[in-house]
Amino acid sequence: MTLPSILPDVALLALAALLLLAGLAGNEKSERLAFPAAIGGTALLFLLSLLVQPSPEKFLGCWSVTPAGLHFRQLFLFATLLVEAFARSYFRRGGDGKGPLERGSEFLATLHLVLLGAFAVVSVDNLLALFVGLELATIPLYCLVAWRAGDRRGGEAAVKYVVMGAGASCFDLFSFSYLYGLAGSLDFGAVATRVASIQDGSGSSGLLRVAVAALFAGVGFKLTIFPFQMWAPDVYEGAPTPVTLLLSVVSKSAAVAFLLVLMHGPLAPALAKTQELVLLLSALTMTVGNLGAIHQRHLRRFMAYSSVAQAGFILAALVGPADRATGAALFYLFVYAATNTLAFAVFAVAGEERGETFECLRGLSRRSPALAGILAVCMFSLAGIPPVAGFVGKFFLFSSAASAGHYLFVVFAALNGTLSLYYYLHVLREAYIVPEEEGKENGALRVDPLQKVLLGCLLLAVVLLGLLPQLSDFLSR
Amino acid sequence: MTGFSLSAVLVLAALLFAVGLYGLLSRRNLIGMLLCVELMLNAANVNLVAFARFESGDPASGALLSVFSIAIAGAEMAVALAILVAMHRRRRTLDADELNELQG
Amino acid sequence: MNADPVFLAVAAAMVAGALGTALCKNVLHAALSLVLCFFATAILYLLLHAEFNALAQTMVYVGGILVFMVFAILMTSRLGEKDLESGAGRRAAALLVSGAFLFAVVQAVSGAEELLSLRKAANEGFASFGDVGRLLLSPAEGGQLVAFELATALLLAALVGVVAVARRPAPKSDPEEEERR
Amino acid sequence: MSSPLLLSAIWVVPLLAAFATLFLKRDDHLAVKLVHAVCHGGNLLLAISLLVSFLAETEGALPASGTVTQLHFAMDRIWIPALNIHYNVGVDGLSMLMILLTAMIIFAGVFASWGIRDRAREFFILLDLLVAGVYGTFMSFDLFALFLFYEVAVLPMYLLIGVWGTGRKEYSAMKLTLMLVAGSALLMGGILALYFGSHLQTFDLNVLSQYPFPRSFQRLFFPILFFGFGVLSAIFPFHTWSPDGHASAPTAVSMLHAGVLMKLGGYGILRVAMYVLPEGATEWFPWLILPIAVNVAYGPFVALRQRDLKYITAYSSVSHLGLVLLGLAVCTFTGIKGSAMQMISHGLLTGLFFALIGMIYGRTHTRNVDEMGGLMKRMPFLGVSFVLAGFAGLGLPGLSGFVAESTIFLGAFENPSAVVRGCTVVAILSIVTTAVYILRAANRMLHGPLPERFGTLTDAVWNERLAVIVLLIGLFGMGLFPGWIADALDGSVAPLFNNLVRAVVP
Amino acid sequence: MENAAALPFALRHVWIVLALPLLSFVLNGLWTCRKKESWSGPISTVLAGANWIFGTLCVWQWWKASAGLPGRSMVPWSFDWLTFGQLGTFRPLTAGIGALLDPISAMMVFVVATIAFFVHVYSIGYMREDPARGRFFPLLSLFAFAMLGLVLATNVFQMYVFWELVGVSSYQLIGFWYHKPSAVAASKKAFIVTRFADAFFLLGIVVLAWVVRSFDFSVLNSAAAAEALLRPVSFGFFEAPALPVAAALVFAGGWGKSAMFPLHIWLPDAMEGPTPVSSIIHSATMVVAGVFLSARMFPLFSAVPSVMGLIAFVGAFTAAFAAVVAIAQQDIKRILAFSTLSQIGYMLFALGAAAVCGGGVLVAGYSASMFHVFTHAFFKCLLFLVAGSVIHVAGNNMLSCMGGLRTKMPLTYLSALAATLAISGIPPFSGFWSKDEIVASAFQAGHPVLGTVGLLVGALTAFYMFRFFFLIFHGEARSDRSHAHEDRWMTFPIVCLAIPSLCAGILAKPLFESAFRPRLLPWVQAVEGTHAAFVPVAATLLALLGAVAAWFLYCGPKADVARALDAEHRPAWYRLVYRKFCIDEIWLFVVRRILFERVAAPIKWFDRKIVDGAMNLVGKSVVLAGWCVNALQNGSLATALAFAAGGFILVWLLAGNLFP
Repeated sequence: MTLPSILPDVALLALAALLLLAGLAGNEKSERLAFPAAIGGTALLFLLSLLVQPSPEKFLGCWSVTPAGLHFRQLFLFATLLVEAFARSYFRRGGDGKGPLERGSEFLATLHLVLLGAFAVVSVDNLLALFVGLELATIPLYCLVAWRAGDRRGGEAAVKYVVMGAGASCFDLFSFSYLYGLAGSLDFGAVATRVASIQDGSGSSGLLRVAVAALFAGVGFKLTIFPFQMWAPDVYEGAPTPVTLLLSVVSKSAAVAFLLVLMHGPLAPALAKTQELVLLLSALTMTVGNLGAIHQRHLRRFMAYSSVAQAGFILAALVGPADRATGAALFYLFVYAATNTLAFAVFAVAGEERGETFECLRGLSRRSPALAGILAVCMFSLAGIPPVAGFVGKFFLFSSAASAGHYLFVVFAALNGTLSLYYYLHVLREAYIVPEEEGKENGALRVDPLQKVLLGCLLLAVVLLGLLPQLSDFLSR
Repeated sequence: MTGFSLSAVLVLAALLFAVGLYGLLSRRNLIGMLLCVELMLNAANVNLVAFARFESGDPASGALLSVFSIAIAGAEMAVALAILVAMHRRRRTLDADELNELQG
Repeated sequence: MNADPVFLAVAAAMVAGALGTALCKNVLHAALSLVLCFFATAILYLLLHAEFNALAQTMVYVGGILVFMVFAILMTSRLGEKDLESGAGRRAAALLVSGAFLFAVVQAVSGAEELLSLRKAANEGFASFGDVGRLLLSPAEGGQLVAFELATALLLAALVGVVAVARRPAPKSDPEEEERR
Repeated sequence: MSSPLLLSAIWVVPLLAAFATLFLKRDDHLAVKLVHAVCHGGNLLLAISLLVSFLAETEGALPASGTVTQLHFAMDRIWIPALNIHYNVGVDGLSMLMILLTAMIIFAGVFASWGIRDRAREFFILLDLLVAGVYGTFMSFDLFALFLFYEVAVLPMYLLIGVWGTGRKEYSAMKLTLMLVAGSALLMGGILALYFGSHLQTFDLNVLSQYPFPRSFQRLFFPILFFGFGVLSAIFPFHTWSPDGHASAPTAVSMLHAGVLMKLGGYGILRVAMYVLPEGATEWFPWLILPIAVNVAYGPFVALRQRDLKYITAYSSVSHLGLVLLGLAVCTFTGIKGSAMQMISHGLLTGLFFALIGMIYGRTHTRNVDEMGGLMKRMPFLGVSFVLAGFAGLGLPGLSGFVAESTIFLGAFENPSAVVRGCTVVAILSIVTTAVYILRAANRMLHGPLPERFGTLTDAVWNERLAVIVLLIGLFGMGLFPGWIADALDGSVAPLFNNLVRAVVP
Repeated sequence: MENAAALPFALRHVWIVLALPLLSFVLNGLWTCRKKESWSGPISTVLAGANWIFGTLCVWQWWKASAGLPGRSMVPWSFDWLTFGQLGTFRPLTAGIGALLDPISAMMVFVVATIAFFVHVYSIGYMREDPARGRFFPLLSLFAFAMLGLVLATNVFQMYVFWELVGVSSYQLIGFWYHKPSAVAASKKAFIVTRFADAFFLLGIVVLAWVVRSFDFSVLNSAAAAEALLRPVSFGFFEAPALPVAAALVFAGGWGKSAMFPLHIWLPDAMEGPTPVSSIIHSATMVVAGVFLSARMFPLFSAVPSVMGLIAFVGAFTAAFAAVVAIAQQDIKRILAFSTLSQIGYMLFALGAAAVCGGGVLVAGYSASMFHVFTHAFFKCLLFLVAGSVIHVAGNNMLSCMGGLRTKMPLTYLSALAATLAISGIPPFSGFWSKDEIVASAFQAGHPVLGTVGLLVGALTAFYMFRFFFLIFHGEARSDRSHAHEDRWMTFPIVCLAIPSLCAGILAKPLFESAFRPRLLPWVQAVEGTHAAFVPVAATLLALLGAVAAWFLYCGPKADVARALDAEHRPAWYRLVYRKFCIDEIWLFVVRRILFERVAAPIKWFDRKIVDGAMNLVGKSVVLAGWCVNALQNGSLATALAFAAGGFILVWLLAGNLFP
């Protein structure tokens, strides 16, 4: 019996509602039940999305489950599953030298609503629903970033994120207003025909130019593209660690989805032009991200710059033709989600008492060789060195860019990869080479069972995706 | 009576957006910045309505988008102000320049 | 363009309100001038025959959002507190950027005249309540029911988030103690 | 007993050894070393048996006149359908010999690093990864698989040198890793250019080599591929990582790195750059021969002034690698065959040198040649082996160095152009400076009066003797009976040469 | 290669000549030198003896079998060792290992085998007390193996292979007592100087291989090869016809190995090694390799008058130079070293002078040179053995500690007298016949100047040899003689070698004149020429004059022996001659100051500072850029917003050229 393709979306809404009710109940028992329910639910949803087949029919007028859309759903669910599994220890035991976070179930409910927004972005076919979907994927994030606004740095990070986000949504709306003005209607198809007629010279493209520029300003904020990424380091450092992971994984994937939908949807006729723009922005973003990360000593700030650089690399894929770009970006985002969560998990375990800075990693290879090994696999995957998954992911990205003929850009991007290897190796330097100060030799590391499971599964995922990437071919089907 | 043309309204909206942008960049009081954001959103709405009125094949959806944007702006401002209040309770200030503990 | 006196008056009011918001040092004055600007916008919508928008504008924006903006201002700023003055350099940079933006958009809009004449102007009652309502709620092909549902989810999420964020922390961990950590 | 699975087993066995080491306890070093001794010993035997059956298969076969390399023990499975990437594994003469060379050096390396105590498990796991990468590169004929194994071989270098190295280990480790990965960044661009430039949507080397790439395409991408691989084989401007890297690396790592990894560069140029872009090669090589000649003549002079033994050996590797590149750059059949032989001979030679230096450093705790003297009296075995390695280095007949060098010189002289002739004459005369610095080092260290603080030094113990003997057998084997190596290489160099000739005069 | 079946046993298995010394090297090298030190001497001597017998048998059977063959040359055994260039536009080039027996190689096999055996016997006595004798004998047999291989080489590649092996074994043997820094330095100098010459030799081989596409001597010396070599070939820096350049390069190899001027500096220092080493390597075999190479390539060289002139001049000059220097030396082994230099100068001068002024080649010159090689080997080896015994007794090499050994060592005294008479060229001893042949052939070939130089050098030779003889054996003892005695093992070879020194000349003369005829290129005609009668008479007179002068100065009643031995208070010219015209110091200056300081140091500085510096600069600039990005991140919201808005403008500008 073929499951209706809309099933995962509806189930997600139900799960969000269920979590809200648990939050409202407010007693201790429901609080403890929230996380297992959320993790179980999301896992179920992920399995469901794997079983469901995409179908061309439109539900409720504009909601459709396209093949790429389905893969993005699987990506969002996979990423959210990882974030929830990671966040549980922060709500149970706390981390990064601060106390445990409160109101777990509300956190999860908001998280799932963000997920719904992301689902919307990949499923709709008109500007209005797209705008609301995008805002639904962003505004609850302001709340999540501000989950510990009472803390000195948490508050500051939340404020910065909100103000920047508001500015970005202004530009988004402005761009949509001009797109609507051009096309006369909100439907992607109408916009596309209008853009096509402008492309072959039957009208001045001034409006289109401003619309595209404003669009990139909007998505630039969310995807941390070069001129718009100044907020990232501060917010990644200030926000609670699970939210930082959420930002770097789910929010980035949503932004990539949004950009892909727009570039291959309404702006498809101007694809050659937008690709060139993406090329320039990608080169700038990866360079600034890499350069910024060199001197970092705080782990989360380090991961911020690393995620800016990775955004630059993902943009490199978007330069390629539609199917190849989507496939490459999807595979890389899967690998990036797994690797980033693995990195944050290791930092969480290592930095529980000493705070998440480079010092907490010192002498890790002696204290717990397994964790140091996982950190090494993680760093090499981020740097894109074989045999771990990052390499194959990066290779897909570059192959998508190369298929558009930008060979020298691929060499530039690969050299940027070398630059990124420089600071990723600095992390390993702390773990393996820098001698431990005396007296702190045997800081035992507490790793609770769920974290062990998480670390194990992610390590397997990162290594296996590297060695037998046939898994990637299901993306490009 | 179409006493004025579309481009006049568009220019007016752009002017509003520009003033809002200037305010956002130059003000130091956070709530002032939010006010300017409101202004920019309003300018975008004027744009939408103008396009709907003058030359849209499907005018109702343009107006609908502007109505939705008003609702979303409301939600956004609510969240923003909540965060400001929470931060103010802790940092005792609304000055954007004082918020520079996170840097480097 | 034939200068229509009513339009010019409304436009002047809007620009005055906007400038007031951006430039007044005292945030309260800024909020009030924003109110003026929004009223002028509502009138403009009427001029453009978008009654529904005008209604939404006045009720939601002015009635809702601006009211709790003022509450927020009163809650957070202590009376007699000196107003914040931003540096000259920053203002100059802001002016430069916003000027560039204006130039870009004006240049784009001026070029767009002939593009727009391709289609007929809408009839008077285009954004009547009936049309907007039908568009909003019809699950059929053209309808925007999905957007409506998403908007409800968005408002719900915002509601939950705001409460979670702005609730006064539980008495056991007061801020001073957190200070020491 | 020559099924393709055995060939793939060669790079899987080290990974199995690494996997097995994961489950060993931290402090029983002996178990770790035994596991690895057994695994790499087995691998060596496997390599030898493959070589024997390879020679049996190619007995008396006249070198192919075609332009496609014949693969033995070939296996071709689809790996990543999205980009039509195959696990296309096979061996021809050169690959088989390089695999044997690697097996010998890692076997000797394991025994040379018998003294590693600190985090021995991690050391050996990384070493296995390094070797698996090298094996994979030599046997894979799919460009993507070759590139993947090529980078895997570079991956563990940072940790191996950084953690277990000596001297300015962090600086050298970072410098080495970054320069090599920057080189492979060039390769990434080159490989994708080949894949998409050829519109064949395949990474198979044999298919790509038959595709007539346009001349302008070849003119642009040959230098990219050449310098991408050249960085690893210390081409002149990018050779500075080699002295620092080898001086700081632990014994086994510098043995493997100088012995085998630097050959990956030459092998890559031969297998990819020249094979797929022949016109680019014939067009660029007359210009690239100048830095190569500088490489050959420049190394000995700098080695002359060095005090540290490892720096001397590192610069000698730079010079010998220059010879390898010279052999390739002259584009004649004998030249290319000579460079292939030089890869093998230099591999054995440098492997033995670094093993001995490691052992001597283990005893005297100094690598400065001036502080040592008269060691021959205290450790005759190591002394004699060092002298033998030295003589192999300066090209004494009867040892592998001479056979390779003479083939290269004869091949290089066949190229009629004046610039190449000049470089060949310089290269031939540079054997004198090579002799000078090798003898200077050997005499300062081994002969002359024995300082009293070295009075109580002991000679090599059983594991060190085993390591040295294996490599000496290699040196003498190739030196005394070069016939079978020359025939094996004919089979692999012939298609490449025909391809080059076809390109020059289509 | 003739059909193997027809050949007699020894010729069919001529490889045994090589196998025996190799077996001795391997056996002693791996086994006895560690376990049973004392056994290594006897084992290697027995094997050397067997090799001597088998060698002579081979030569004898070759002599009978090759009667009818052209030039008496045959290749009874050879196999393909290494092939170069299977494909491509050039014919495949293969280097083989084999045995070429013809008059000169047979003669050399006999000489090397004989001397090797006697030196082995002598070494048993000489090295009895030396603890490292286990290492000495394998190296000696390695040298014998290498020298025999060189002599039997069928092609120039095989000759180069064994040429290097000879160089290495001489390096090991000179530096045998490696705890002595002077021995180590001497061995290093020997190897590097010969290696310097070998580089040119290799270049010559490569040029020959490129033009002629073969290594075999028969092909190289053929007319076809000579014409092919006439074509101009580019050497990168200059363009020249291949023949003269290749011939000069090949001769350069011999130049270094035979220690001709100015590459002679390593031979006097090579005396640091044990005396048996000097007796076999630096007297009879290795240093003759250069002459043997020139003889082997004689047909090719004879086609190039300029190279023949070069050989003649180098030979003559070295002969004169060495003779002059030998006069003032105090160390008896240095005297013999310079005398060897002088005699080899004679041999080369004979080969060079064979080129008649008006074109054509005097066959007699070639046979005279080979004859001298044959005779010189025996008496020079004998002299070194005598020196060895004398040093054993006197304790060190200096003449000042010798004197009056006539009574203590009668047999050695008589053998020394025989050798000295032979080398001085006093008839009827062997030296006279061969040296006289050389001088006569010089005059016949129309080189009067060279002839007279030959005669004068003959006189000088007689003078310094008799000075050597009188100062050692006559006069009163200058050091205690309490334990002086003649060791049985050492005296036996000395006596045995005395016999050939006396009679080798007369017996072998007809043989050399008939058998040693070089096969010349077709357009070079062989000139017979008449025997200049006055030459033997003049030579003998001059030799006697030299001897009498030496007697008068060093042994006669009014001899002032003390002043003879004192080299310090002498006129400037004498001290200059004593210090060997300071050629060593010049070479040392060139190598150390110029090569090391002026060339190697700047290159090292360039490598470490410029090339390395550039890489570090790139690294530092990237890190600096990273610092700037961080500085930009000052955490203020205003800058973030300004960048965002600025970013919009930037993107709008970028989109400018995209959306016109």
